[in-house]
Amino acid sequence: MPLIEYRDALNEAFAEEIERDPNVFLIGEEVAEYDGAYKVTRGLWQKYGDKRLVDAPISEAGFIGLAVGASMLGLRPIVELMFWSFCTVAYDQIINNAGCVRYMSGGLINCPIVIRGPANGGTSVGATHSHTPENWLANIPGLKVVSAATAYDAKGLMKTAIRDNDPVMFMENTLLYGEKGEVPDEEYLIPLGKADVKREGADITFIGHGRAALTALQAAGQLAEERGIQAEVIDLRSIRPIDEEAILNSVAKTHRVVLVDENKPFCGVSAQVATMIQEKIFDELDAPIRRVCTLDAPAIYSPEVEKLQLPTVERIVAKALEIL
Amino acid sequence: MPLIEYRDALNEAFAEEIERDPNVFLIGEEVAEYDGAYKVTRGLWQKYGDKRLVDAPISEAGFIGLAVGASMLGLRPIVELMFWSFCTVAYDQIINNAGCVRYMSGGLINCPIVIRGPANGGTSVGATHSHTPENWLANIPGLKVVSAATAYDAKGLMKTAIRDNDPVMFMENTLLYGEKGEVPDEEYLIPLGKADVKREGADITFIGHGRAALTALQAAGQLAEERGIQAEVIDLRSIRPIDEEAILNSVAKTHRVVLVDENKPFCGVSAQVATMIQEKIFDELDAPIRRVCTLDAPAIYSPEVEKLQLPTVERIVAKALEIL
Amino acid sequence: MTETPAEVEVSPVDYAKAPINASLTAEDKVRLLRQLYSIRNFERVALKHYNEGRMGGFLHLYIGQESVAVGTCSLLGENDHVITAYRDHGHALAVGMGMNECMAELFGKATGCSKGKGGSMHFFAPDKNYWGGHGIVAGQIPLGLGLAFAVKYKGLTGSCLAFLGDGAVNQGVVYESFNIASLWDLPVIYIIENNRYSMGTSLDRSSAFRNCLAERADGFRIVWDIANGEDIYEVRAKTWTAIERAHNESRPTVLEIDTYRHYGHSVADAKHKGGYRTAEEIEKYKNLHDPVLVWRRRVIEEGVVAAEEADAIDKETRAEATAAVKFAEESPVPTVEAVQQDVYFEVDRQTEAGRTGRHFFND
Amino acid sequence: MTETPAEVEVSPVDYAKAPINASLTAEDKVRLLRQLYSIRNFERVALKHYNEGRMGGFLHLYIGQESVAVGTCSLLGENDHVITAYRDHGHALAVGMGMNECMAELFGKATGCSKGKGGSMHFFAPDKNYWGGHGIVAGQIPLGLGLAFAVKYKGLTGSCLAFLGDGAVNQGVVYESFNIASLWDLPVIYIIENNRYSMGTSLDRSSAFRNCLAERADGFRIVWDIANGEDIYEVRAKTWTAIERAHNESRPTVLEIDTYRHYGHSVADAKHKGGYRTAEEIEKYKNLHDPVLVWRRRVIEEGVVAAEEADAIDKETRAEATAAVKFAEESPVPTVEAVQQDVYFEVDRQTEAGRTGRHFFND
Ligand SMILES: Cc1ncc(C[n+]2csc(CCOP(=O)(O)OP(=O)(O)O)c2C)c(N)n1
Ligand SMILES: Cc1ncc(C[n+]2csc(CCOP(=O)(O)OP(=O)(O)O)c2C)c(N)n1
Ligand SMILES: [Mg+2]
Ligand SMILES: [Mg+2]
Repeated sequence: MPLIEYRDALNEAFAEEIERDPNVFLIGEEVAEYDGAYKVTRGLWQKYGDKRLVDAPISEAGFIGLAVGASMLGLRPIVELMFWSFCTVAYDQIINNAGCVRYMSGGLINCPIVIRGPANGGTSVGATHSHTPENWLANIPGLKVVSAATAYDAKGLMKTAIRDNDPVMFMENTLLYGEKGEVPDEEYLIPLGKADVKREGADITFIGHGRAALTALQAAGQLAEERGIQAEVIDLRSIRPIDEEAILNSVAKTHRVVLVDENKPFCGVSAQVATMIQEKIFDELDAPIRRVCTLDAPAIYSPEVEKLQLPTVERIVAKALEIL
Repeated sequence: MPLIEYRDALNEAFAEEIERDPNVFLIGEEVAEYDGAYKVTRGLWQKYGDKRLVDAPISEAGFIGLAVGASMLGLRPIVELMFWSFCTVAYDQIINNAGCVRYMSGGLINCPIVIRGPANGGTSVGATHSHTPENWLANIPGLKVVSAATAYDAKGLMKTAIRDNDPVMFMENTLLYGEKGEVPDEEYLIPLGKADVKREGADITFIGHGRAALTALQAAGQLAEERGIQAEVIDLRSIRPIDEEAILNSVAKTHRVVLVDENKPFCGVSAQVATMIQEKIFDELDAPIRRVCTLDAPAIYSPEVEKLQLPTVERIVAKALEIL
Repeated sequence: MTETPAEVEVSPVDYAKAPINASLTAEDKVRLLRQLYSIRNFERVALKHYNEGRMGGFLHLYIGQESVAVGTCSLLGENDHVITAYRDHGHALAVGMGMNECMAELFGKATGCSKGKGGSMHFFAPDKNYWGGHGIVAGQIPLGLGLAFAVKYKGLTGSCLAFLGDGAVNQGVVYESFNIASLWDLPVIYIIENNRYSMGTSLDRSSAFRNCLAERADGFRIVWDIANGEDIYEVRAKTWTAIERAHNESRPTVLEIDTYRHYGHSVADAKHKGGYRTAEEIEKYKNLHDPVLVWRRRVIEEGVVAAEEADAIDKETRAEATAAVKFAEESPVPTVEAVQQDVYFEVDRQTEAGRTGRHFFND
Repeated sequence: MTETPAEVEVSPVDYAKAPINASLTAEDKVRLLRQLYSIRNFERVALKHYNEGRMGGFLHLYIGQESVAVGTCSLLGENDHVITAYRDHGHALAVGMGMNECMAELFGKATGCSKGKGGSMHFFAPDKNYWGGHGIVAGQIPLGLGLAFAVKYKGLTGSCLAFLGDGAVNQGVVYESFNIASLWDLPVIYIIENNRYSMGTSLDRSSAFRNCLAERADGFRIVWDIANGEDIYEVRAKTWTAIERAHNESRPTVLEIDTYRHYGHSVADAKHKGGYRTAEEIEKYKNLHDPVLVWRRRVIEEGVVAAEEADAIDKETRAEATAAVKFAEESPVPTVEAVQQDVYFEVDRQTEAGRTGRHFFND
């Protein structure tokens, strides 16, 4: 299978869906002529032109609202937020218009929109540019939330998100854009609501999404190598809908859980997962569920230190050992 | 003690703090000449005039940003959001400016602001007007989040919030504004970070904030009366900082917990509390922690049905019985 | 039935002569009168039942502004769309929604236009190009921009009328939308219904402007105009100019229409009379500028309709509203199960996607 | 050292004669030159180290725009405040911040102006009335409004200069702020630094306007003007008019200042040369409109300074920047504990409030 960058996997998803459906277009700041701030859309404007690749002014509320409105009339916009952090200036349009219009209209209106962009810390761009809003958004019934950890997942999930008839908030990661992964030549789709067991193991379950799943994978490798402990690693992939079954099956097998989460801890995604696990299979738990989240403070700039603010292999291993 | 309405308890807090400190002013839509959409500020404009009671245009991002900027220079604004739901149009100013400016400036800047207003469902105003954003906001290190259930709490917490040197997000409730409660004539303050045990009991712990704490109290009454079960009811009062000690003490006593929460369940405040309890005193739990949240959908308009969408006494009792 | 007194100010231009009005048949004009009475009577009846506690939430009455919705919406073609704020009953009826589904919505019934999920502020009829009914002030404005964008994207000749209030002009998204509409040549028509108050705040206390609010469009290179909202001919003439601009040049317009609400901001607005506005002011508008009476007088003067016929229309529409109440009363309340329907398309249809993963989080 | 060629366009008005400029002493003028060189050299040195991978995040260079910050900030009195966006090094140095704390901030050190927590986009010096340094486009604009509000609330005579870019004018909060500033007579001066591009988007692709962006203020009844940013005299004269308006009438101004950035949007901007703008255009600005060289030539022509002295200033400021690098290098990185400091005032001070309840949620 060809080895391609995460960004190019997304790029392929856009190209294929743009070709497949004339209603699909991509809109955002610098997405067309500039090829995208992170070059995720490179080459697409040259290939598909102004109609399908739309450069927008710095008016996130304006163009996200525009996209929601256009989706109500049957278009299928893919909106790039240069950073997901900038959703804060468009929050009303996302939460209330994308999130509630179907409901408030008694199901008469659909909103088949994808909003996407990087949602991560770790690049020393400061607090305002390092939000991880997946928990805020997954809180909203009416929205779907997806997070991709690998090139393969990125492409397959993105294609599904574009075809989905509900609003999908798609979380990418600037630290992963350049990571290569195997992506088949043939078309494939990855369903929303299905987690991916990225590593099997019987001793403990690590659950994460996005880059945190990869950090968990590294920690699992280290535990196996150094101590012979076999951790199972579940990548949620889709946060809402969530694959509860996969989670519970794993916990029923391992009885021990560490949640790895680049969200801030208070009401982070991992808080929901922990709550769900203990609600559903309390008796299977042999130890408290532990969490490794981003250190609870706005993102620090200082590059060396910010690395330690995010979940690290060391912290995951330490937490795992606490409950093993 | 005088019996006064919740709204008037807040009104007293504003009046006292406005008189106490010339830097305190109150700004928002219709807060001055109109006495407030919910009459929480009634009479204050007549008494304190245009300088201290400021009617703002419908520009929440503009005037919340204004208030944050003014607070950086030492003023102590109290900002009314007519509904907390409208924070979505001012989200950037709240999250990034109020929430992060102290941090990003390395502690050089303070932001002693209070943002307040009703944050509740249950009044048939539809999905966009019925958000409960306390979980979104408490997710942000840098913000504090408070929720008042009674007139007494409202006044004491509000005065503390105004004097606090960090940004405090204060959640009120339109369904409670008209509720009367005892409020002493003498000045008093209620610290942030202290929960209130609103009822003692040894069999099970109910934890909630805002109106949910009152619903829990009703449920406790019913359980006691009908079945002789004694539920302890903890009103968080302050969500961030949170009174972990009070929570853990109660759970250590009762070993059973039902969380009552008007938040939507996915990553609601109760998810954080559940996570925290099982993390900290897993071994004290004799049963899974149960939650009674708002039914997971945008707020329905239909008045009869919306009543059932919020946590009800019946649902709380049923959940409690499941684990007793 | 009082007729409008003769001293009503007459516009220097006679917009009745504008081609779009000159071509109106007598039937057309009566239809407009009927629409005006429909809205008026729908709301009068709704108010009565609201005051009896039969509805929840807010009720924002459009009474006094009917000519704006009726005049503008009378011009809409196949690809012309409408979106507005929470004061939305008038636009809903003007685009042709039925009183039954609207009244049932107010009563929170499953037969309501939004299945009882939206309420007064959230009427929708996509089949009639009517996209709501939106509660967040100005939140609908980017949506209207998007409807216009989609019309153009699809290669259709059409437009979107996006209504907002005089208070709503102070939400930033309005200007983000102005810029995009002008920059991309989108066929959107922003209609500012200037009823001079946003809740209890008069225009002068909420907005800084030169001569009028619409003039703010100038800096975004958008053509703007103002119209006297009590005159349907003027409303139609100026809206038609804007629609033609949208259809032929794909350019936006900002049109400010002066109007007045007879009632409070919502029903619960004790200060609307004698508080933030004087009883005299209200009386003046009711007596001299009531758009229903103005149009009634006009069409009677034109000999298009007799006073008795007009009275009959008034009566018929009131009877229709009363019948709608009966329909609403007899309709079922949504079930509790319905609370979690209409959240996700895929779940409602039980598609593969809708059956994969957990979508809802109670228990 | 190339001098600016003679064909530089000369403004029809000689702003050097404006009273605020006529009163400048030779010393003052040299101080302005030194500030220009300070910014230029600070950034040149920073760029070098950034390219060596010694810093994180973005580096948005101000090179080419220095005259704007230097000219405007040279006018500030005790109660005049400044706030800007992420391209903030120039304003920081212009208000008097030291190179050491600024460079250390870029290096992410605990001795940085923001203790290594803010980075390039977030320089702050409240003691110098300098309120940042903000990364969210236009997010600082309501804050600037608030600073002006606070100045007025306190009964002081002052103002706030709130800087934004030509791309930032399309954020809605800008207009919410315009309206409030005009409505409430607030002494805020919006300075649009129009460098003709927002990232890779030219002015014409991002904004619809009549003659200039500032004209958008007109609809909000705000006085506006445009200035040629390469001429410090003009910048000062027009800014001073605005400051006087703020001080004497408590009225806002929108001032658009034309300028140009020599480098890319941030350092990582491969398309800035030959992509969205031509190499010729950049060369033209560098050769004919470089504000450092323009001012240098001007003060040499005026006989205020000799070319050798100017060269010395260039050298000295470069040495200062190099010394600042040394300072930064030798400074400690923040501790991991520092991550959770400066979040809450009350916790940092360990007040009663800071010791009550749990504030942080790791473990
Ligand atoms: C973002 C937001 N802020 C505040 C409100 C509360 N609110 C509802 S209507 C209204 C007044 C709007 O006035 P205007 O735009 O003039 O419309 P009118 O009511 O006169 O039709 C306000 C403040 C809201 N719904 N949304
Ligand atoms: C709300 C928001 N949207 C997008 C960005 C990304 N961004 C940073 S700077 C910039 C361009 C701004 O251009 P302009 O206002 O002209 O300022 P300049 O960079 O030219 O100084 C963009 C799009 C951001 N930081 N914040
Ligand atoms: Mg109005
Ligand atoms: Mg620019």
